[in-house]
Amino acid sequence: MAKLILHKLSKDYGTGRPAVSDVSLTIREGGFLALLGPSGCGKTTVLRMVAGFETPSDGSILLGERVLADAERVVPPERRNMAMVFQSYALWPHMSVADNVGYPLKVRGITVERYREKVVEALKAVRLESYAERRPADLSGGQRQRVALARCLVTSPDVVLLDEPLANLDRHLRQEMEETFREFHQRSGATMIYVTHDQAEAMALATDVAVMSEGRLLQVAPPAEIYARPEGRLVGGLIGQGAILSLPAKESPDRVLGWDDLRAMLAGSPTPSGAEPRMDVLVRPQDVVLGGEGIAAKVEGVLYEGERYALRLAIADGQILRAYSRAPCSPGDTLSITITAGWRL
Amino acid sequence: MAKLILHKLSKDYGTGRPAVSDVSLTIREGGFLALLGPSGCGKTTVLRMVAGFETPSDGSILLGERVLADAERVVPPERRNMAMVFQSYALWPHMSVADNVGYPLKVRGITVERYREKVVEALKAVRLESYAERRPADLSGGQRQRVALARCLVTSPDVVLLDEPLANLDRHLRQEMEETFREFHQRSGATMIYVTHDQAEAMALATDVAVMSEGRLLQVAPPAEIYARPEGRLVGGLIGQGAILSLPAKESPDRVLGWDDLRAMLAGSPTPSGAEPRMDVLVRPQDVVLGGEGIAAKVEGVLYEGERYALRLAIADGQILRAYSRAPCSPGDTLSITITAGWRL
Amino acid sequence: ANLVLYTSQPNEDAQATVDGFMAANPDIKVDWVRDGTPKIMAKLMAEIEAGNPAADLLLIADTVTLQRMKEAGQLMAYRSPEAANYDASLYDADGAYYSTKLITTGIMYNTAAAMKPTSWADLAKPEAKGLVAMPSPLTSGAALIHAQTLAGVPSLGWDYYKALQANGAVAAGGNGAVLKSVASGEKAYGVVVDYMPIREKAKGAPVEFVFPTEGVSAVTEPVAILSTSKNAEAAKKFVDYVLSEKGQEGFLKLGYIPARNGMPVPEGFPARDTIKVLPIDAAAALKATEDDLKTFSGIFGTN
Amino acid sequence: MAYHSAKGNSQPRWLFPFIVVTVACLCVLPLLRLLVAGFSSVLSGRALALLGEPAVWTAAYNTLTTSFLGMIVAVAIGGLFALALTLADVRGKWVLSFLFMLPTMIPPQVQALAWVGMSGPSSPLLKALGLAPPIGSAQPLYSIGGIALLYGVQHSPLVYLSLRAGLLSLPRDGIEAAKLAGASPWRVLKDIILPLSLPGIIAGAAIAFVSGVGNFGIPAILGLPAQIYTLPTLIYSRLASFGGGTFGDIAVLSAMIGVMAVAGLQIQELALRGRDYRVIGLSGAAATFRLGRLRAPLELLLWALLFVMLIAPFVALVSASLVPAYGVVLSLKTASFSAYEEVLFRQTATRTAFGNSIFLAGTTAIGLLMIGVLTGYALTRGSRRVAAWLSAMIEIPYALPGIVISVAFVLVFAAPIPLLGVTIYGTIWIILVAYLSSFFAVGLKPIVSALRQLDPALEEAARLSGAGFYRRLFDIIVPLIAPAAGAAMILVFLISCNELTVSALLWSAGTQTLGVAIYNLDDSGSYDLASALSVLVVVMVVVLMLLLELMAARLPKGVVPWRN
Ligand SMILES: Nc1ncnc2c1ncn2[C@@H]1O[C@H](COP(=O)(O)OP(=O)(O)OP(=O)(O)O)[C@@H](O)[C@H]1O
Ligand SMILES: Nc1ncnc2c1ncn2[C@@H]1O[C@H](COP(=O)(O)OP(=O)(O)OP(=O)(O)O)[C@@H](O)[C@H]1O
Ligand SMILES: [Mg+2]
Ligand SMILES: [Mg+2]
Repeated sequence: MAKLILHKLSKDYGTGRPAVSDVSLTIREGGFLALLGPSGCGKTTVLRMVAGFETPSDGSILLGERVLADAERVVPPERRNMAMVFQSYALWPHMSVADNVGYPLKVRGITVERYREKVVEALKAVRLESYAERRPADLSGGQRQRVALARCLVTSPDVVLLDEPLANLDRHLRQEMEETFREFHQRSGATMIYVTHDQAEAMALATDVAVMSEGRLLQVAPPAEIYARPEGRLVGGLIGQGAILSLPAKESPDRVLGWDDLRAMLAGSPTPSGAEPRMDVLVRPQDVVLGGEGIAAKVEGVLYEGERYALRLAIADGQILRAYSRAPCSPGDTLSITITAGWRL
Repeated sequence: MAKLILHKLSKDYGTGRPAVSDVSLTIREGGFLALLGPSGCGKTTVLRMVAGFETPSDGSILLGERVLADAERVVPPERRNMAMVFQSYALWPHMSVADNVGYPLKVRGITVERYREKVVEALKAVRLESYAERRPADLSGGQRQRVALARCLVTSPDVVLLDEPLANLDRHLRQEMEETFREFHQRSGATMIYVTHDQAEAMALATDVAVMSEGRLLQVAPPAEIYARPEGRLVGGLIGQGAILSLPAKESPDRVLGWDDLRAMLAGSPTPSGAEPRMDVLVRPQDVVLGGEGIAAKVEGVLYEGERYALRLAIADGQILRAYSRAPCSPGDTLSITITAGWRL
Repeated sequence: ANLVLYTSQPNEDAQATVDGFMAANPDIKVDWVRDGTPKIMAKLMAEIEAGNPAADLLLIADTVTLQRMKEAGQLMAYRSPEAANYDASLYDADGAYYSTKLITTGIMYNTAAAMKPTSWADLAKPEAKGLVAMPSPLTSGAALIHAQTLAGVPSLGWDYYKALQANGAVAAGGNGAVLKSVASGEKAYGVVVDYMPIREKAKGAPVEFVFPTEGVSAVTEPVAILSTSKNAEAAKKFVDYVLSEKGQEGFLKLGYIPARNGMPVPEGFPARDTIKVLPIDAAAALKATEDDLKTFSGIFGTN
Repeated sequence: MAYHSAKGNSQPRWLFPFIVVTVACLCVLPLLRLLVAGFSSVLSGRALALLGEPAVWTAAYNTLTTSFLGMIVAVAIGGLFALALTLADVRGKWVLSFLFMLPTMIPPQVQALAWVGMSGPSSPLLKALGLAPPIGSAQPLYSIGGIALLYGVQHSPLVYLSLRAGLLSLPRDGIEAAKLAGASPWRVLKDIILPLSLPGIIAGAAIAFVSGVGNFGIPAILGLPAQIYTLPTLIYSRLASFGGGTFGDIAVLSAMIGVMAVAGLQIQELALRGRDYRVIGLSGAAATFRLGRLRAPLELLLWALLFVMLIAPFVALVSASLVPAYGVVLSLKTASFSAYEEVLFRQTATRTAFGNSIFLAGTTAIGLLMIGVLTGYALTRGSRRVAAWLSAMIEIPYALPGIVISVAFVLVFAAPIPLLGVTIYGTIWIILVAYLSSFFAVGLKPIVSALRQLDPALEEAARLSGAGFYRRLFDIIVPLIAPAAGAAMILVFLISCNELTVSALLWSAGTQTLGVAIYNLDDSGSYDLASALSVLVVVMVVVLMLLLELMAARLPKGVVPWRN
C-alpha cells in the first residue's frame, strides 16, 4: 500500500462541460478520504478514473511509485487490486448472493474452505447470512446495497472506492456498516475513498474530507478543520447546516467573529446600499441562541426534526438565518436572538 | 381523491417468510405518510401492492369506495392514476431525459405547448433544464434520481408513491426537493406515501409516520406523537437516536420519567439479578445532560459530527447511553451526567 | 379455367412446349408448373390426398410412375389418333400415357480423362477406379429405369453394379450433380442422360458423351391426362399436339430425340438407328421397383 | 369504468386466445393433417417396419451429429463476430457486420458447391497455387465433418444476430465490477458476459441446430456422394419413389424430427431454468474492451473468416455466372454477361420471382415481427408450462424440412377452406402462410430472449404512467428490445428471401419465388443462369440493406445490426 496521488486530473465526456477538471489530491497511505459535493459534481467520475474505467482526458493517477494512468498508458482495472461499491450496485443477476460476494475470491483462486469461510463472514458482516442463495432480483434495495458492500470488502484490496454505499440503509444498519468500514480500514490498512451525501457520515468516518463542485476540487482538510474553517461560500454552505450572511466588510486578522463583532456589523447594515464592500459570514444554527437580548428575528419556517425544530429566521434586512429550537414555535413569531459565533468565508 | 385504505394486507413471495403481513392502515385524503423501517422490512413491497405491480396474497386495498385490489380482482396499474419514484429509478434508456419526464403526459394526450411547458417546468424543479436532451446513461446517479422524480410529479396523480426518492442527493438538493414535495402536496392534494431511511426527512414532511419491521406495521402516528410516544423497543430504537435502558420496573401511571424517577431506578439496580421485573426506558441523547451532579458515566466512543460530538457512554452497570457534547472528549474519560427525561416503552 | 400442366421438363423446354401448343390452339390457355419428378409428384399426391388435384396433365420423366398412377386409377384412358405413328412399346395399350421423346442414359467423360470409355464395362476397369459418378435411383427416375434396364441385360446384371461399387464408383444425387462433378474434373466418368453433356459440350464445356456399345437405357418422358381433369377436351388436344409432327419437331429443336417414327435426331447425336435402346417393360419394372431399389441400396450401402 | 382483471396484468383478454389460435392454425393444424394422412400406414404397421430399418436410424444419427457439430461451429463463428463487433474496439465494424449478414443469403447448395469447388481438383485457387489434388481425389468435404462445417458457416449469422441483441443489453457496470474484482478479460467473458447473454446464445444455438436439422441443400450435395443420409435427404429420396406408404413414411420421419426439435427445446429450457437474466436498473451504456496488441490479429482473423465464408463462394458464384458452361475456365475470352441478360431481360419468370420473393419476405418479416412480439410477450409473462408447450409447437415447423411443411400445407389447403369457401391453394397466400408457419420460430426466439433480459421495472414505470398495453408495447417494450426485434426481422427476411423447399411444392404459375427460380434453372442444367440469378439476389439484398441503412436514423437504436 502506498499514497494515492491524483495529479491535475481532468475528464471530459465530450458534452461541452468537463465532468472533472484539474483535480489534484494526495491521499496518504491508509487514508480515508470522504468526497462530498452536490449531485453531478464529478464524484463518481473521479472514482471511475481511479478504478480505471475511464481514461483521464488529462493528468495522471499514481499509487505510490506506480503510474496507474497517464497520457500514455493505463493499468487495466483488473490489475489495480481495488474494490468498489457502485452507486448502481452492479450486482450480477445470474449469480446468487453468495456467488456475487465470493466472485473476487474465486478469481484470486483460494481453497474451497477459505472461500466458504470468507463469504460467510462477509455476509454476516452485512446481516445477510440467510439470503446467501437468493438472486439479487429477489432482494430489497437495501439488501442489494449490502451485497455490493460485502463483495467490496471480501478481499484485501489496496484501495477501496465507495460510491454512496449506505444511501439505501436505515440508521441502525448505517451505524453498523460505518463500524464495519472503520474496522475494515483499521485491519486492512487500505486507502479508502468514500463518496457520500451525508456529512455526518463523512465527518464520522474520514481522516480527510474533500469537497468538489462542478468538477473542481474546492478544499481538502481533516473533518474538524473543514467544519471549523471552510473556504468559500460553496464549502461553507455545504458543510454544516449553516446560513451565509452578507455583512459589511471589516478588516480583521481573525476570521472567527464573536457576537460583538457581528452585532456591530448587523447594526451597520440595515439596508445594504450595494456600494460598500461586503463579506460573507457563515453562521451555523447551533450558534444562533434564542432568547436573551439580541436582535429581532421573524420565524419564516419551522421544520420538525424530532429531537428539535429547525427554524428559518429572517432578520431585519431580510437575510435568512437557521436556528434550532427545542420548543415549538410558529411561523410569524418574532424572537430575539444572539449569534455566538460566525466564520468569515 | 379519497382515503387510501390498506386492509389486512399480506404478501408472500413464496420464500417462507412473508414480506408483508397483515398491514392495516388508513391514509386520509391528501395525507402524507412516511414509511420507515429497517432494510428489507417490506416497505417497497407495500408500495408495489398499492401501485398494483404485486397482487396481495391476502387483504385488500381501497381508494375511497373503489376497490383497487382484493381476493377477486385487481385494477391494473395503468388505471390507478398513481405515480411512483422507483428505488432503482426505472428510467427508459432509449428515451432522452425530456421524453422520460414527459411520457406520462404524452400518454394522457395533451397539447404540444402544454406538454413542452410542463416538461420544462418539471425539469426546472429538479434543476435539470440543461440536461433535457441527454440519455439517462450519461447522467450521474443523483441526476437520474431527479429525472425519476420529475417524471413522478409531472402529472396530477391521485396517489404518489416515493421509494427513497432522495437517497442519492446532497443536502441542498434534498432540502429543495423536500420543499418541492411539500408544495406539490399542497397544490395537488394528492395522497403521498414516502419511504425513507432518513427520519429527519420523514418528520419534516409527513403528516403521519408509519413504522414497519419484518413485514408488520408497528405504529402509525403523527411525527411529533411518534417521536414523543413510541410504542415498543423497535419503534423506540428506530425513531430518534435514543438508547434503551433496562431498569427495574416501577408502577406509575405516567410514562414520562423525570430525573428523580430515573435516578432512583438507576440507583436501585447496580447489578440486575434477573429475577426482578424490569422495563425498557428510552433515553434520547439530547436528554442526557453532561456536567452537574448526577451519575458517573464512562466515555466509550466519540464520533465527530461537525456540529457536535456524539458520545457513547457506559453507566455503572455497563448499559449504554448516547449523548451529545459540543466540546471534544476522549474515550476513557469519566463524566457526570443527569438524564432530564426518559420514556417508558 | 386454364389447362394446368405439371411437368419435370427444364424451364425453357416447358415454356417452349407450352408456347407451341398455344400457338396451335389459340383458344386454350395453359398454366404450367415445373419441378423435379419427385417434387412434382409429391405435390400432386398431396393434392390427390386432399381430394382436389389441380393438374389436368402430366408430362414427366418416366413411365414407371405413370404406370403406378394408372394402376391406382388416377389416369384417364384416351386413345390418341396420333398413336398410329408410334412404336407400340412407347405408349400404354389402354391409352393412359404416351411417350413423347427418348432420353437415353450413356457415359460422359471429362476430356482430361486418361481413358475414352466406349462401353459400360469400361467403367469397371482399373483405369476408372474411383473416378465414376452416377445418379442414384433414389433421386432420379431416369437412374432407376437405367438400373433396372442394365440389371435386365444378361452380360451386365446386378453383378455389373457390384463390380462398379468395388471399383469405387459413387451413386448419388441426380443427373445434374453427375454432370457438374465430371465437368469440373472432380470425377472423370459419369453415367448421365444424353442431352446434358451434349448441350454443355456445345457451350464449350470440356466433356464428351458416348453411347456405349452394349446399348443405352431410355426414359421416354410420357404425357398423361389425370382422371380428375375438368378440362378433358383441352387436355386431349394437348396430348394430340405433343404427339403430332409439329410437337415432335419442337422437341427436336430443343435437342431431344423425338419418339415419333420417322423423325430425324438433333445435332450432335448419332443417327437414330445406330442408337441401341435396351428394352424395358414398365409394368414389370413397376412391380420390381421396391426390390430393385433394395438391391441397389444393398450394393451401394445407401438405405 | 374500472377495468378489472384477475391477475393484475393488463394483457388484453384476446391476447392469449389469439396466440393459441395463431399457433394452432400456423403450426399444429398442418402437422396434424400430415399425421392424419399418414395415419393408415402408421396403423398398418408400415411405420414399425420403417422404424426397423437401420438406415432410418443412421440418418437420424447423422442428422443429430451434423446439426450438433454445425451448431458448435456456428456458435463459435457467430459468437466470435458478435463479441468482437459489439464489445471490442475492432476497426471497420460497420463493414464487417454488414458483410457478415450475407453468407445466409448465398443459397446452401451454392455455398456447398462453391466450397467443393474451392477445395476440389478444379479449384482455381488451388490450381493457381499448384496444390490442386489430382482428378478424382477424395473430397474431404464429403463427410459428416464437411456437412457440419458448412452448416456452421451458413448458420453463423443467425447466431450472430441473436447474440448481438443480448450483448447490447449487458449492463456496463456489471462488467466493470468484474474487472475490478480482478478478473482478466477472459474470465469476465466466461463468468459474466457469456452467462448473462446466455438467453441470446442459446436462442442462436437453437436456431442453428434446428436449421441444420431441416437443411436439405448442404447434405444433398456433400452427403449423398459419400452415402451420408440425413433425415431431410432421406425424406426426399422416399418422395422420389412415391409408393403407397409415402405419406406414412413422411409422417413418421417428420415425427422423428419433431421429437428432436422438442428435445432440443427441452435442453434449452433446462439450461435457462432457475436463472435470472433481468438486468437490474439502468442498462444502456455499452461495455467496450480495449484489445491493445490483440486487435490487429483479431481483425485479421475476422477478415480471413469473412473471406472464406463469403468472398470466396461469392467469387465462385460470380465466375460461374460469367462462363457459358460448367467446367469452362474463366478468362477474358470465355467471359460473357449473356446469362445476366437472359435472366434479367428474357425470362419474365425471374422478374416475377423477384417481385414475389420481396413481397413474401417483406410480409413474412413484418407479420412475424408483430406476431412474434405479441407471442413473446405472452410467453414471457404467462405461465411457464403453457409457454413451453406453445414454444415446442412453434419450433417444430421450422425444424421440419421445407418439403414436409409444404406437403402438409397442400394437404390442408388444396381443398377450399371450409365455411369461407375460398381456395388459397395455387395463390401466393398459401406460400405466405407456410412461411409464417415455417419461420415463426426464427422470428420469435431473439424476441423472447430479449424480453427475458428486460428489467420488469421499466414496463411497470410505463404502466404507472397510465400507458395501456398497446401504448407501452410501442413506446417502451418494442424500442427496448429493438435490437432483437430488428435481428428477428432481418433474419426472417433473409431466410425467406432465398427460401426454396417450402415454396417448391406450393408455387404455381405466376407465384414462383427466387429460390424456386434458381433451383429450376440449376436443376435443368442452366448453371450459368442459376449463378447469375443468385448473384442478382445477393446484390438485391445488399441494395435493400443499404436502403435500410438510409432509414436507420429514423429507426430505434440498435435495430439495424451493422450499426453501432
Ligand atoms: N421478488 C422477490 N422475491 C422474493 N423475495 C423478495 C422479492 N422482493 C423482495 N423480497 C423480500 O421481501 C422482503 C421485503 O422486501 P422489500 O423490497 O419490500 O423491502 P424494503 O423494506 O423496501 O427494504 P429496503 O429498505 O432495503 O429497500 C425482503 O426480505 C426481500 O428480500
Ligand atoms: N457517460 C457520460 N457521458 C456524458 N456525461 C456524463 C457521463 N457520465 C456522467 N456525466 C456527467 O458528468 C457529470 C459528473 O457526473 P458524476 O457521475 O461524476 O457525478 P456525481 O458527482 O457522482 O453525482 P451524483 O452525486 O449525482 O452521483 C454530470 O454532470 C453528468 O451528467
Ligand atoms: Mg455519483
Ligand atoms: Mg425498498
